[in-house]
Amino acid sequence: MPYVYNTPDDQRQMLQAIGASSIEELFAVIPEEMRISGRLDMPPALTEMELDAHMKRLASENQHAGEAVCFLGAGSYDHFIPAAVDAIASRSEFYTSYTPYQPEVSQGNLQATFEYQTLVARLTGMDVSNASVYDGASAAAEAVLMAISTTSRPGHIVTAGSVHPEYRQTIATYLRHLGKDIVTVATPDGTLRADSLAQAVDDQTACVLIQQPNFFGAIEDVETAAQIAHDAGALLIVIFDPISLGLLRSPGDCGADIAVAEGQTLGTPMSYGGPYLGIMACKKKLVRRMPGRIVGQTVDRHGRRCFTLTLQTREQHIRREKATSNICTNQGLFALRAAVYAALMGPEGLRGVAELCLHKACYAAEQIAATERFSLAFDGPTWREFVVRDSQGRVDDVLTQLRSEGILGGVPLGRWYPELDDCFLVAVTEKRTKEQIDALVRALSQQSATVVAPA
Amino acid sequence: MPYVYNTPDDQRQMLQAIGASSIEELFAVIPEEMRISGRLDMPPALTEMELDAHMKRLASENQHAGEAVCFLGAGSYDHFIPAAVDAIASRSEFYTSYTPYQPEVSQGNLQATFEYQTLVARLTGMDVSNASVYDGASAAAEAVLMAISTTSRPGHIVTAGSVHPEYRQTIATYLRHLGKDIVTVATPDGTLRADSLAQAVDDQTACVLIQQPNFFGAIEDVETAAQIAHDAGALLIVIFDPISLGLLRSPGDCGADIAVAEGQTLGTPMSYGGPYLGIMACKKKLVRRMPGRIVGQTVDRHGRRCFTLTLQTREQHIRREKATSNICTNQGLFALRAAVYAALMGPEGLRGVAELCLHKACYAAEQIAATERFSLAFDGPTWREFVVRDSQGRVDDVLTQLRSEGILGGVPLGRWYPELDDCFLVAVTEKRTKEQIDALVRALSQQSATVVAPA
Amino acid sequence: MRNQQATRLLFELSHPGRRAVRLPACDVPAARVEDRLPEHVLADAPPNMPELSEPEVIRHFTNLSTLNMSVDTHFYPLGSCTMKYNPKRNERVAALPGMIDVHPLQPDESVQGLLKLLYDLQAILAEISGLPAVSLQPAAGAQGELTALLTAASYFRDLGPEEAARRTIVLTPDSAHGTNPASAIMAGFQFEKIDSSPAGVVDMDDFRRKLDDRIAVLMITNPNTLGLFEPTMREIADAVHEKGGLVYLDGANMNAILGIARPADFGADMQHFNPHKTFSGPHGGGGPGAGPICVTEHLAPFLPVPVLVKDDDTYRLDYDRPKSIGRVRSFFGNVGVLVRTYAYLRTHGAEGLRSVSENAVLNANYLLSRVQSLLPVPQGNRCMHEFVASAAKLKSETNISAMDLAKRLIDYGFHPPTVYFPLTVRESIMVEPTETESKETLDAFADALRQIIGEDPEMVRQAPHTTPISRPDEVRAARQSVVTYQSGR
Amino acid sequence: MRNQQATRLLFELSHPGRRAVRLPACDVPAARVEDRLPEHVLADAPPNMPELSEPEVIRHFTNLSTLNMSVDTHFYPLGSCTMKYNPKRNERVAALPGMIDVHPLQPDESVQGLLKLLYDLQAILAEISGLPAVSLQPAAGAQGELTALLTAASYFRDLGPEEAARRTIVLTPDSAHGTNPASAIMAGFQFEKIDSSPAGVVDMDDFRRKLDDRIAVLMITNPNTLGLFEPTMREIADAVHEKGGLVYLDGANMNAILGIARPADFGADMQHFNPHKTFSGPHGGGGPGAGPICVTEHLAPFLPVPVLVKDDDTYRLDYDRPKSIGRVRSFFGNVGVLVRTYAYLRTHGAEGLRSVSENAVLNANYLLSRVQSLLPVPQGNRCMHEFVASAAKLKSETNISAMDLAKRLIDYGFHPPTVYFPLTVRESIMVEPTETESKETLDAFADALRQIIGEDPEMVRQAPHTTPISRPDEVRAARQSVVTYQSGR
Ligand SMILES: Cc1ncc(COP(=O)(O)O)c(C=O)c1O
Ligand SMILES: Cc1ncc(COP(=O)(O)O)c(C=O)c1O
Repeated sequence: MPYVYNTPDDQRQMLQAIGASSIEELFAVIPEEMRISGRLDMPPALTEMELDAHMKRLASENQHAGEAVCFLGAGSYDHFIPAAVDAIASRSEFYTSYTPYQPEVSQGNLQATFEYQTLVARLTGMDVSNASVYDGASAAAEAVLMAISTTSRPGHIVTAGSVHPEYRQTIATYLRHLGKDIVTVATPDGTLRADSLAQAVDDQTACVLIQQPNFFGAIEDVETAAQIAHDAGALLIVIFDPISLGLLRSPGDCGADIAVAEGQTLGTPMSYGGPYLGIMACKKKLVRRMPGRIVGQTVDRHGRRCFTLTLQTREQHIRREKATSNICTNQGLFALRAAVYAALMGPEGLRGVAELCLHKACYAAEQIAATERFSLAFDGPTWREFVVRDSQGRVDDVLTQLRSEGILGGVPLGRWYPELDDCFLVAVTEKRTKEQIDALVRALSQQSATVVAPA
Repeated sequence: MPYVYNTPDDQRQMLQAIGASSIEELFAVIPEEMRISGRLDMPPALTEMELDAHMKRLASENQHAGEAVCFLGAGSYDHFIPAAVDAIASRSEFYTSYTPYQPEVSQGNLQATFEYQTLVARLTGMDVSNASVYDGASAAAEAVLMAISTTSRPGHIVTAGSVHPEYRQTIATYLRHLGKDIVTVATPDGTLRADSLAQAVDDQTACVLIQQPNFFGAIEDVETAAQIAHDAGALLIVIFDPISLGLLRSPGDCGADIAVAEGQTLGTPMSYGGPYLGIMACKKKLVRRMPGRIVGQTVDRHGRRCFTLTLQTREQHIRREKATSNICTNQGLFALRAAVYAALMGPEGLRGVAELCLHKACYAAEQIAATERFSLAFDGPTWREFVVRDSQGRVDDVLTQLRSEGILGGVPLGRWYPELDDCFLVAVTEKRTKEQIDALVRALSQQSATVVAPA
Repeated sequence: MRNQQATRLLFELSHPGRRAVRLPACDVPAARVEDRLPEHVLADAPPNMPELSEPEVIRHFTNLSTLNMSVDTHFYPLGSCTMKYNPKRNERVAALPGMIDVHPLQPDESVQGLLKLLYDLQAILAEISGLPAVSLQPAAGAQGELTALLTAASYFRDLGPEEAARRTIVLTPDSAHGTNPASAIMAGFQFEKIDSSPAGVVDMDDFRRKLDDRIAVLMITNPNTLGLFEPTMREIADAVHEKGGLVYLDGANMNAILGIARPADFGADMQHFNPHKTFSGPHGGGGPGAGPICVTEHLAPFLPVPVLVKDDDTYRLDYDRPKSIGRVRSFFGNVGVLVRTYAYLRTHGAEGLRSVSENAVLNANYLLSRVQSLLPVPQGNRCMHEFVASAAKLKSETNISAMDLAKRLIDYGFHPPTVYFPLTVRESIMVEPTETESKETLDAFADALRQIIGEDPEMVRQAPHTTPISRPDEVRAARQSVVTYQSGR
Repeated sequence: MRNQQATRLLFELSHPGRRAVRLPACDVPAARVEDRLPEHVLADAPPNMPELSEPEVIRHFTNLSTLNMSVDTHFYPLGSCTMKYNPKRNERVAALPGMIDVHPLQPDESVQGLLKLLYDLQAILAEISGLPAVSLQPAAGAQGELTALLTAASYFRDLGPEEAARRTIVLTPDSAHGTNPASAIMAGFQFEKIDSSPAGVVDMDDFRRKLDDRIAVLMITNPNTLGLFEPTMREIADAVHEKGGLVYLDGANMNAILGIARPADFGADMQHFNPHKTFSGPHGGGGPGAGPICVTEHLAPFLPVPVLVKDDDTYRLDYDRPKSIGRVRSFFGNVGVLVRTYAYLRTHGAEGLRSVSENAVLNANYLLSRVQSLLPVPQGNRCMHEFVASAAKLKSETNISAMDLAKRLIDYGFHPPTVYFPLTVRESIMVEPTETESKETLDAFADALRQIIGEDPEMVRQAPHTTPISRPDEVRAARQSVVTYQSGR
């Protein structure tokens, strides 16, 4: 028996108090035929020492951004995380507590969440934020559900090809059995054209959903999209990037009704895709349609300011089948990380990171575009990320070669966009040095030089 | 300016309150000619992001026990440290506080130290422990000073060649200007012979200092040494290994008057030699001669049990030149780690680790002794560590070759023992697997096979 | 000795010009931002974030943390949440750079270690559940429910339009967790509930009344939220199957039956796990969790993409699943949580897991035996991993409610149990001690409860007395709805 | 809400049979222990350690931690201790496996990264101090003092037996820290003290009276423990040098003069640093620290072995130093502390360090300006990095002592300043705010002090009122001397 919390002697005493003769007896309510006769077939238990060695071995079989140079993006980014974020998130009062049902013993979590909500509201220019949902994609899906229930429109949802394809897939999955259609406006130029959008929207459209900067790293015209949506009586949902708001106008400022984001960039490690942070903010008038927990300020019985979960009648544990969503456990620890990150960065820090991303990505894009073999797939301004086209159309070979040189060079786009199967997406965060960018460009140039026989 | 705690505006307000026109003015008391005119000549400030990259680069230039297989010992050992130890030691209430001068706001540190003292006393079979000194070597030196002042004997200190040479050097340095002599009894067989010891001790001897298991990993006869020392009216100081006490009789049980140890093995990483933990325990009658802080139990003004620094009249901050030692800052955080480690291991865990060390080291010793080229330098029982002799006398080559195969194979003894310059010390902790030991033996066997031209 | 200055709101502590971070100088040729981005998309000013120094940030959040109770500091018998101890070893291995600094879109060849881990985790979960096909994608239990219901819906659709049109209802006992009905609606079903019997289990008459071929899925929590194993589980499952429906097991209470009974063996076609509960998460102050689901072979084609498969000795994400429901989130899943789950499962092994459940049930029954002399436990004197007591009688006699008891327990150094859930018991107090607590702690908890019941009711009604705040005005919170910082409020 | 069960002593929580750890099975052929070790050296039973589960251990120590004040939670103006904020970045880099899992006796070739770091650290310390030869070996400031004094003694011995016999005295101002006289005695010197003037600095008359050629070393703290820069520092040093003596600077107060004045420039031949203070240690609840020393070129041959040297591009430990004093501890030094020191110095740079001292001095002067309206600060209205106020007048008027003020400050959420040191000021209160505190915090501290002085003296004398315990009986502690757990006491 691995870890002894109660000894055989304790167990005997406890059984006696219960009036049972054995632990076995406590399970007698489970009919024999439903019980396992033998034992589970699984590998033998490791001790902590063995676990450490085992996990180090597994970890060593993964290339990671600490050793390889990471230019991957597409929704998850290798941004710098100050040590202070880890220090706070590893306070066990934060990470071993749970949803703050009892406010008297949860003011730490409640206040931190209230602060997180305020930070999100300020960053996005929206009125209210919830306490988090799972990730950017499910936040987008929840926003669409919100828009549907708010507008009560039976019609379709309009989105764009320049929105993260996995987010669109997620929305599609959420809507699959609700009888709603999704119209995806193609974006052959890498951004959404106003006329194409206007064509897709009609008076049955519940919402328009776009991404800024978009999946290709390019800058969309959010205001015009807002205009089009609002003119048709639809809501505008904007998927934003929190770091980009160090430079860009906020979704609220541009007319969004609901703003959602992947919050991973705010102090959360890449962790092969999760756990991340679904950020969700909206206009005040929509708050009662918002899913998830919300913390509100109030006073206690002595009149002292304090915080508590509020507006719970939206939630599944009160409203059950009438709830705005089924969400229960959310991403509390990552909302905390985001709050710590934002508090550390402050306005100047956030702007600084956004600027460094801009300049480094522009530099990388220019240099890559200057090679013989590679070019930029789209015109127009980009921020942290851009699409590279391989004139030889051998994206996998290129990336494999880069990887053997210790560079995670980009995300191939063919899986989602067959028409872009000669393209890959390159992201450049503030962590990338000129030296690293130059090494990428050099490696790509060398591949330009090599003449490859057609496959 | 790197980190802004107070802004230029704050500074202005503060200067105004002070009545100074500039910060410069506050330094006016320092005569001009003592002031630096320019600025310090040092590398430019790194940001946290740059520091991370810089330190990772430096760290990558060190071979470490996570990647190489470590058979090094000689006073510092690659034992397993449960994650729970790190979790507690990284609680910032522990590591960012200081000496518990104010008991009301230091009960955490005080109680943990009191527990540590109790654990040490129980482990060693002694009556009292202090709150720690710097490391094993300085603990040994302090013990010698204690013995000198206790016995008031003008004469010499007797120790053995089988005591850690760096500890003996430390003692020599501490005594250098105090006019005390050290007699080191040679140990050509790898352990201290009773007759040699008896010869060296006389009625002017202040103390006898031995190590168990000794520097060569071998088992000494502590009781006989105690007999000899006590018969001559000298004190016996035993340098013990905390983990070994999972199996061995305690110093107190064997007759030691003062017991000291390097506590690194109790949950402290190897850290290239420090910070470590100097453990020091003694008989009750010697407590007022003991250096360092001691925590005592008492009651507060409401009669509640509590803890406070006690017997402070021994200490430099009260007694100044009459103090038992000059020690002030000690190794508090590592005493805490040791307490957590001991609490996690419990009696069975400590015994288990000690047994695994014994069996693995014995296995390694047997296997190495079975090679053609290598043999054991000494007979007699050993615990975690043993001395290997290279019949070709090319210890450095052997170890260099092992290192190129990812094995830190042993510590060469020639630096301290010219007569053992064909020997190296091999330590095998519970972390070493049979596979790793077999790899070491295989690598040594291969070297046996290679015929090497004499250097 | 509390530092109340440090716990003012970040926005109150903010001071223009304070800086916690420094960024490196730009090492590439920089242009004016306006030359690189269109002016009309640029913000006029940096975002309105607070400005603090690093020590202020650390002191603020460190002091905030101390206002929480947590598993590491307190007994936390929050029913239905399995607040067990979270072994530190899991945290250590999950923080390895090779686990955490990995980008989700790295090619499979570059993450074989992680994929192997996740693949082996799938196998262990399948073994525990008895259901062979696994998706690790869902981000929490509730999303696991949704994913499984969408899987079921796709399955029925795949059976043809008629079947798809017929299967419109999800049936759930009234003691179910709120996520079950909410998930049903989100997945496009209608929702109907089954009454509980006075014994706290499914009322078989009501069940039979409601069972017909419109039922797509029966969602059942077993052991249920009262801590009772449904005695007619097999009968229920068989009946559903007979009508062509599917059985979904809400796995939130798996802590009671690990290695003892497998959901597949009592008729489940689908289930989720809550690794943040059963496999020691940790809970993260409200998350993250994960919600892996296991399903039968014939439901496997409908699981979300990608599916993690093994070809010979290499692991691969398979996106080519034409019948898949798609995906319910981006990327692979809450991998950080799953890595801890794997570590937990590997350090327990078969015997360890069985012992987890044995001791969880032993602890619950022991505490039940102590509590039932103080408060009625309407559903009998035996339970699985948790039990539900009722303060209804106490309330009618002394006007001490379940909530009052909960609040007063805080003063004794205990996190309160779950109160007012499940809804089927009046003034319910749902206690789940978990296996990682000692008998001494259980005794101390029962002693405290006994003592409280003897205390001055007025004093109890005003508890807690030892916390920084006491009894927030929730009505005001909802009415005024101050959900972001408003200076001066 | 405090968990008082968890903070009972480990030995009270212990329960036979509880187990927190599991060890791997022995994978090599095991024999009976008695077959491998002589029976007479074997213990009869395993050591008498407490037996607990991992959750119990974690809950115990986690709850204990919350009974401490610390820099991360509270303002901690403990004079002479430089309780500045410890940047988290230093902790992170010091924990890299390539820094921490390194054995002290690895060959130099295998630790070039670490040796480079330590070598560069030596250069920076030499630059700050102006003294070119560095030993990183001492484990704390006090051991730095001892090491330097032994170095001096060896130096004098090297000058010949006559000089060695003559140089018997260490001279130190009476405001010095207790470690100075204690170190002098340990190094084999006699100790004499110099009086302070009423202004709180060295009394030059007394100094001249005591200065003669028996003086081996003058130890001086500058800025001194009253926070004053010794105005006659140069004169003192010159006079000592003229008599053939050496000047030692106790560097505990370097936080005031980084990049502003270099000890070598005001006459020091030797100094130590306290990196756990000046370079943000952290303090570890009482340690570890480090005590690197810097000395002049002509004292260099006497420094402890090994000496870290650079040959071309490789770093090497040099043990071949015939005049060396030997060593004062095992292995290289408190490397873990030195790595943090290096990180601190490299993230500050020249300007950063100067700004540290500027702000440390500004903060101290600002707080002095606020405090001196409440309590007399006998040594003037300007200071360096700290100042010493006196509660003597308050005590005579209200019977509120320095200790009472200290205790009552706790209730306001502040760690008390140092009290009753230095000994040269009656009812002394030594306040060192450090540069990492904000003006708001300093204001709050001064406000609290003002408020306390107006409070009911009786209440103040019974403070603190908000701590788990208040005013331990120290006499009883010393008399009964219970220094290990005795069951039933
Ligand atoms: C019985 C039951 N079902 C479902 C859930 C939902 O799981 P999660 O919170 O992981 O989404 C919970 C958790 O609170 C639960 O207790
Ligand atoms: C002035 C002064 N000198 C010397 C020391 C001793 O330094 P350490 O505690 O590092 O041994 C101290 C520290 O308390 C001090 O304040």
